[in-house]
Amino acid sequence: MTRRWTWLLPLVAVLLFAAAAERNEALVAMRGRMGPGSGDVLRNAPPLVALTTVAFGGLRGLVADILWLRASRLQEEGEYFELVQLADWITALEPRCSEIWGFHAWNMAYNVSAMMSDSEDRWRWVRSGVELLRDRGLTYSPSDPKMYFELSWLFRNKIGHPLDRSHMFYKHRWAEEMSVFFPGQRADWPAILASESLSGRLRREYRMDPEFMRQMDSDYGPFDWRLPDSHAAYWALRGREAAGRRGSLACDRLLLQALVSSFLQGQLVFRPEEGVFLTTPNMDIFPKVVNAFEEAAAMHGETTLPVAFAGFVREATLILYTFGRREQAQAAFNIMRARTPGATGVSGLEEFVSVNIDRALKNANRERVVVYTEGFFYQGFLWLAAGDVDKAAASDEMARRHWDSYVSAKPPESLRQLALPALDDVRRHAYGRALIDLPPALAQKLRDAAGEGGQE
Amino acid sequence: MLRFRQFTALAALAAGESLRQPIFLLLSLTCVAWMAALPVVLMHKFGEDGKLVREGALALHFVFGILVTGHAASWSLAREMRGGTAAAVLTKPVGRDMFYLAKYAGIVSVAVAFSVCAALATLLSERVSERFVADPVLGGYVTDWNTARMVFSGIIVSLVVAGVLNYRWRFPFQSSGFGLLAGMLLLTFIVRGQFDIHGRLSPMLWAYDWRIVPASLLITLALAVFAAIALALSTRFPAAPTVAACCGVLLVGLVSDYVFGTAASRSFAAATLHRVLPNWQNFWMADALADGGVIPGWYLLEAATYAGVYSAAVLALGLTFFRRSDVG
Amino acid sequence: MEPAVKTRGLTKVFADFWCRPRVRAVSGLDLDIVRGEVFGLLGPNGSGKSTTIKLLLGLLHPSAGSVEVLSRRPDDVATKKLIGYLPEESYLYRYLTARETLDFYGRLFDIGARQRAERTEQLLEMVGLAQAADRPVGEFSKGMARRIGLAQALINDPALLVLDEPTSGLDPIGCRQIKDLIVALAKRGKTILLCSHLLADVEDVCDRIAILYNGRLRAQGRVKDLLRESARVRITLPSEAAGPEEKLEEEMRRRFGPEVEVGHPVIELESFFLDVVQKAREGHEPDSGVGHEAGVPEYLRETAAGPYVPRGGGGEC
Amino acid sequence: MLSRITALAVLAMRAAVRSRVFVSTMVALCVMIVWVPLNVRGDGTAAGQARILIHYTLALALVVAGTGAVWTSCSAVSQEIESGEIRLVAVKPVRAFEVWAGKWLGLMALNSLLLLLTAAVLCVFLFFLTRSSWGGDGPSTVRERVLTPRRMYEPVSDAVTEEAFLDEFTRLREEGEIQPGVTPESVREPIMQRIMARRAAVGPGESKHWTINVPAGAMAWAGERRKSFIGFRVASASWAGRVHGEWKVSSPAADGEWTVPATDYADGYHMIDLPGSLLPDGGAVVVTYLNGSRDESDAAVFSGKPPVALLVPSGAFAASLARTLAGMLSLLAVLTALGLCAGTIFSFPVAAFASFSMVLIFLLGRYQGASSEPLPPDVGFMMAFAEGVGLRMARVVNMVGGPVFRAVTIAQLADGLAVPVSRAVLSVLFLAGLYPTALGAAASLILSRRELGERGK
Repeated sequence: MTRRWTWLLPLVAVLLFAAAAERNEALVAMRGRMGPGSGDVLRNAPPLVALTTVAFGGLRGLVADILWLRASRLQEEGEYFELVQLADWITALEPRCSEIWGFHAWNMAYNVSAMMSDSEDRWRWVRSGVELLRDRGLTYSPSDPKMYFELSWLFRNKIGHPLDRSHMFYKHRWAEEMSVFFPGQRADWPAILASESLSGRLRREYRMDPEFMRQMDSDYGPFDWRLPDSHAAYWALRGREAAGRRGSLACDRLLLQALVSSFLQGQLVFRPEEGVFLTTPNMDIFPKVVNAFEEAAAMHGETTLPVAFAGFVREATLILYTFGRREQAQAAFNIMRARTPGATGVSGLEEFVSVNIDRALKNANRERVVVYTEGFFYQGFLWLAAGDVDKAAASDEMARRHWDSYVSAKPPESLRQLALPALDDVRRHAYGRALIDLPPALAQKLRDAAGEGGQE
Repeated sequence: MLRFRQFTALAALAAGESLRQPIFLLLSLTCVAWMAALPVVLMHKFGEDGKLVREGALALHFVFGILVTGHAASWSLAREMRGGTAAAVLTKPVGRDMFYLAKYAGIVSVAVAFSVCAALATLLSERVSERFVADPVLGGYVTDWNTARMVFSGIIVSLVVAGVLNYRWRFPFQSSGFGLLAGMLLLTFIVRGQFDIHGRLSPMLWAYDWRIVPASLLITLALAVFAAIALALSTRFPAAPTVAACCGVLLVGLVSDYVFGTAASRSFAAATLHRVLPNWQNFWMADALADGGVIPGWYLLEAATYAGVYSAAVLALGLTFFRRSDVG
Repeated sequence: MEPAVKTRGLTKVFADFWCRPRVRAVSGLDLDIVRGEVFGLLGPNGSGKSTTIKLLLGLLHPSAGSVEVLSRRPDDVATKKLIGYLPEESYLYRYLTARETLDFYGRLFDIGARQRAERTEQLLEMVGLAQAADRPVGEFSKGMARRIGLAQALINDPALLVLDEPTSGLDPIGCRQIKDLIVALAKRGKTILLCSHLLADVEDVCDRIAILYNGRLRAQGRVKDLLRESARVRITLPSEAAGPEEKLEEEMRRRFGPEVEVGHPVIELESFFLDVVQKAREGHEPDSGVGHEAGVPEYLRETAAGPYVPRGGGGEC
Repeated sequence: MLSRITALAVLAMRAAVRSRVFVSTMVALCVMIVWVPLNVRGDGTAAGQARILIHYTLALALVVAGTGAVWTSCSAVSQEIESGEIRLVAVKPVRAFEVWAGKWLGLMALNSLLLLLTAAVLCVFLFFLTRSSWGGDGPSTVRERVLTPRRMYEPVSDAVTEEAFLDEFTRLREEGEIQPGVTPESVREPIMQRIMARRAAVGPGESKHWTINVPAGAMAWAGERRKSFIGFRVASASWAGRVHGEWKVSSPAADGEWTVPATDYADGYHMIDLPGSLLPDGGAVVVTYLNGSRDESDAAVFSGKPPVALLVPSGAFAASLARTLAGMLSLLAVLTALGLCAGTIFSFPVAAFASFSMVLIFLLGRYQGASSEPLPPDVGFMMAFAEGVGLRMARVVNMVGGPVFRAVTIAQLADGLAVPVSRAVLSVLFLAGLYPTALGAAASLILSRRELGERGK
C-alpha cells in the first residue's frame, strides 16, 4: 500500500460511480423501450406501489389475500367506512388485477355513496368510482376488457338506471358537464376536432378519444353524448377493441344494452334552468342497433344474444308503430318473423301490435312508460294534424290513462325516487317532435288545431 | 500465486463462516419452504395463475437474499473488526485490500449458493401452481401435486440426513443441511423435468418456465451489489446500524426511479441521486414476465455490467474506508 | 474447621448436541477449602481451573459428584449472598457507568440505599476509579474494567471471594494492590479462592494450593509443606551475619560434607509446578485441554535465544 | 426480592433504550400514528373517519409496539448470554425467575409508555375531529355514534330446533328435492341455512318481532344526551336495494310503546334513536318490524349477527379506551414473554426468527381458520395426511393463540361498542397473567438449568 495508491482509490471509486451512473441511464432507457405493460408499470407507479410490489416480497400475495378477506367480511357486514382504504391497498398490492379495481369502484359508487344523505356527496362518490377505473385502473391494465366493462357498467347501471334515489341528480350533473362539449343533441364533430381545447380536454380529463367518438357516432349513432348510455356504449366499445380478436361477450352485452337504451331514451331535452330533463326515443339508430346485434351474434355464436335481440325487435316494433313509423315498424316486424318463425302467432303487423301493446303497457318500467306515453301523445298530434279530433282525443286519453295507471300503482316514496318527468313536458316534446316530423303544411294544421305549445 | 492462494483461503473462510451460521440454514429453509407453500396457500389468485406464485417467489428470493447477504456482510466484517479476528489476520502478511476483497468474494459466493437454491425452488413452485389446461385428455385446472410432494419431502429428507450425518460423522449440521437442501432441490428439478405437469413420463421435457432464470440471475446480481454496500457500511458501523442503513439504501434505491428519476430533468440534485443510488428496479424484472414477456439476453448483459461497475465502485469506496479504519 | 468449599468426585463432561460426551474437563475432583484460608488453584491452560470455578459458582452443573459451597449447594441463592466473583474477563454492562454498575449489583444483594452509596464510593476509591465513576464501563480500558470488576465482587462484603486471574490486565501497581487486598481480607477471616498461573502471586499470598492437570488433582496442600524437601534442609541467613559466602561454604562443608551448597533462595514453586505437570504427563493419559508440549519447535530454536519458557508461564507482572 | 427485580427492570429498560431499537420503535410509532390515520381514506363521513382513526391508530401502535417488543425481548436475554454479562448476575443471589421478571417488567414499562403515547395522540386527534367542521353529519355524530360506547343486547336466540330441521328435511324429500337414501346428517348444513334464511326474511306486509332481555342496571348511563339505539342490518331481496318499513318498540315492564314512522331503508346498517325513558331498567323489550312495502319482491332480509340489537350507552369512552389499552398491553405482555423465552433458548438471530415465525404462525392460523377451503379430492394420501395434520395443528394453534388475539378489542372500540370490564379483567388475568407466567416459568427453568459458563453457548 503505497502513498500514491491511497489517494488513487477514492478517485477510482468516483470514476466507477460515474460509469455506473451512465450504465444506469442506459438500463432505465432500455426498460422504457421494452414497452408498457412490463417494467414500465412499476416505473410509473407511486412509491407505495413500487415498495409494496418489491419490498413486500413474497408476502405481497398473502397480504393482498388477507386484506381481501377483511374487505369481503366488511362488505358482508355492510360496513363500508374502511373499504375505500382497503381496496386502495389491495390495488397497490395487485395493481394489475381488474377484479380488484372493479370491486373498489363498485364499493365507491354503490356502497359508500349510498351512505351519504346529500345527493352532492353521493355524486362525488359515484364519480370517484368512475375516475378510479378510468384514471388509475386503466393506467395499469390498458388492455384488459374487464376494466372497460366495469367502467361501462357504472355509466349504464349506476348513472343510467333509475335505481339510485339520486339518479336524476347524477344525470343532471353529467349532462351539465358534457354540455360544455355537446351543447345540443348532436355532436358537432368538425368543431370539436378543430378545437384543441375541447378535444384536448376530452382526452386529458375524460380519457376519451374524440376521433373514436366521431367514428362511433357514424357506426352506431348518432348519440346524444350528454346521456350516460352513450358513455356506457363508448367504454363497452373500447373494451371490445381492447379484447382484440378474442372479443369480449361481457362488453358486447353492455354495448347492446346501452344501444337498446339509447334507442328507448337516447335523446335529451335538457333545460337545467327550468329543471327539464326529458329523455325520448332515438329511433334513428334502429338499423344500427340491429347491425350491432348481428355483428355480436356473428362473433360469439350460440349465446343468449338472440333472445335479447328478439326482445329488442319486438319492443322496437311496438314503439316504432306507436310513433307512427309504419315502415320501420314493418321492417322490425319482418326481422322478428325471420328470426323466430311462428313465434309471433299473428298474421301481420297490425294484429301483432294490437295483441301485444296492452301487455307491453302493463309491464312497462319507468323508461318505457315515458316512451309509450310520448308515443301516444305523438299519435294524437298526428291525428290532430290529419283532422281526426276523435282519434286524437282517444290517443291523448290513452297516453294519460296509461301514465296514471303506472303512477297510481307506485308507492309515493318510490315515485319520488323514479323522478318521472312532468306529463306536460312529455306531451310538449311529443308535440315538438310531431311538428318536426310532419310536412310543413300538416305542421301548420297541427299548430292551428293545438295552439302554440301543444295546448288545445 | 501466493496472493491467489491467500485470496481463495480467505474467501473460503468467509463463505464457510456464513454457511455455518444457524440463521443461514434457517433463512434458506424458510425461504424454500415458503416458496413451495405459495401455490398451496394462496387462494385469491386474482385471475392470473402462476403469476402471483412467480412474483411472490422472486420477491422472496430478493428479500431473503438481502437478509442472508446483509447478515453475512455486516456480521462477519463488523464483528471481526471489533472482536480482534481481523487484527489477527491483518498482522499476517495479508494486505487490507486482499482481506476486504476476499471477504466480499466469500459473501458473494454465499449469495450465489443461496440464489441457486432459491432459483430452483422458484422454478419448481411456479410449476406446481394451479393452471388452466386445455388438453384433449386432461382439461381444466391442473395442479402438479407430485412436484409439490417432492419439494416438501426434499426439505424434510435434507434435514433428517443432515442430522444423521452430524450424529454419525460429526458433519457440521448447518452447512451439510444447506448442501443437502440444494442437492434435493436439484434432484427434484432433474426428476420432475422428465415428467409433464399431468405426471406423465416424457423424458427430457423440462416443463419449466425458463423465463424465470434470467429474472433470478438479475436478483443474484442485485444481491452482489447489496453485499458490496453492506460490506462498505460495516467498515464504519457496528452490525445493527449497518442493517438499518442497508434497509435505508434498499428503500431509497427502490423508489429511485419514481422519486428522483421523474424529477431528474428539473433538479440537478435529483438527477445526481438518481445516477448514484443503486437502482434496484434494474434488477427487478418480474413484471417483464407478465403476459408472456421475456427478459432479453442483452438486457441481462447490460445489467451485469451495471452490477459489476457499481459493485466495483462501492468496493473501492469501502476499501478507502477500510484502509483508514481501526481494527482490533 | 468447617470447609468453605468441599467437592467429592466432582466431574464435568461437556456433551455435544446429541448428548454424547465430548470433553472431560474435570474428573473426580476432591477439594477442601477451609474457611479463612487463601487457596490457590493452579494448572496449565485447559486443565479445568475455570471449569472448576464455574462449577463452584453454579454457572455449570456437575456431571457427577457433589459440590458444597459454604455448606450449601452452589446454585442456592443463599450461598450466592456470601460469594464475590471476579471473572476472567469483563462481563460488565457496557452502557452503565462505574457508579451505576456498583449500585446495580448492590441492589441485587438487597443492600440498603445508604449503605449501597457508601460502599460504592469506598470501593471506587479503593480501586482508584473515583475520577472515572461517571463514565460508561464500555469506554474503559482492560485494566480499568478489571478494577471495577473487582469492586463489584466486593460490594456484598463476601465471605468467599473467587478471583479468576485477578492480576491479568493490571499494571504492577494494581497487582501489588490486589495482593495487599487479598492479604488484608484474609486477615479479616475471609476465604479466598484464587486461580492464577502467575506462580509468584500464588506463592506470595496463598496458604494452600492445588494443582490441576487434565481435570485431575495432582497435588494439594500447604505451600510450605509442598515445597519442603524433607531430605534436604535449607538455612537462610542474612548476608552480613554469615559473612563472605565462600567462607561460609567452606565452614559448612567442613562440618557436613561436600554436598553442602550455599546460595540465595530461588523461586521454587515454578519448578515444583513443572515437576508435577511433567509427572502427570508421564502417565500418558488422554488429554482434554492443552496437549503434550514438545518444547520449542525446531524451526524456532535456530533463531530463538534464551531460556525455555513454557506457554502457561509468563505474564504481565 | 422487589428491589432486585426493580434493579433488573431498570437495567432492562436502559438496555432497550440503549439498543436503539426502542428509540427507532418510538420514532416509527410517532411517525405512523400521526401520518397514517391522516392519510387513510375513509368513506367521507366524520363518524367513519373517527372509526378509522381509532382503529388504525391503535392497530398500528399494536403492530409497531409488538414488533419492537418481540425484537427487544429476544435480544434482552440472548445478547447477555452471548456477551457473558448474565454470568455476573447469575452468581449474585438472584433467582432465575427474578431475572426473567425483571426483564419482563422493564420491557412492559416501555410498552406501556408507547401505548400511553399512542392513546394521547389518539385523544388529541379525536378532540379535533369533534371540534372540526366536517361536511355532512359532522362532529355531533362522532360524539353520538363513536365516542359514546354502547352495550349491545341481543335478542333471545331462536335456534333451529331438531324438530324443525326434520320437518324441513321430510318436506324436501317429499317434494323430491332430496334424493331418497340421503341421510339427514349429510344435508344438515344446507337445510339449516335454508331455515335460517327463511326466518331472516320479512315479506311485504308481514311483520317480525324480537324479544330482547335487558338486565337490571343496564340503563344507568342512558339519558337525554346519551340515547339508546336499535341497530339492525337489513338487505332487500329486490334489485332496488331498498325496503320500506315501520318499527315498533314496546316494553311490557315499563308499559311503554313507541313507533318509528315508516321509512325507506337502504341495504346496510341502520340505527334508530330510542327515547331513554322508554326502556325498562331490567326486563324484556319487544322490537317489531313491519314491512310496509307493497311491491311483492321487496322482502326485507335481516341476516346480521345479531339481526337486531339494542344498543344502550354504557360507561365513558375513556373507560372503554383504557380497557382496550389494557387488552393491547396484555397482548404485548405475551409477545414480550415469548421473545424473552425464545432468547433464553436461542441466540439472538435465531430467537428473533423463531418468535416472529411463531407470531406469523398464530396469525396464519387465524387466517387459515377464516378461509379453510377443502382440498381437491385427487390430491392423494400424502397431501390428505398433511392436510389432516395441518388442520389438527391449526386447531391447536387456534386454541393457544385464539385468546391472545381475542383480547384485542380495538374493533369494538372503533365500532362504538363498550368494552366490558369483565373482558379487560379477563384478558389481563389470562394474558398478562397466565401466559407470561407459564412462559416465564418455562424460561426460568431453562435459564436455571442452562449452563451459562460457556461463551456464546
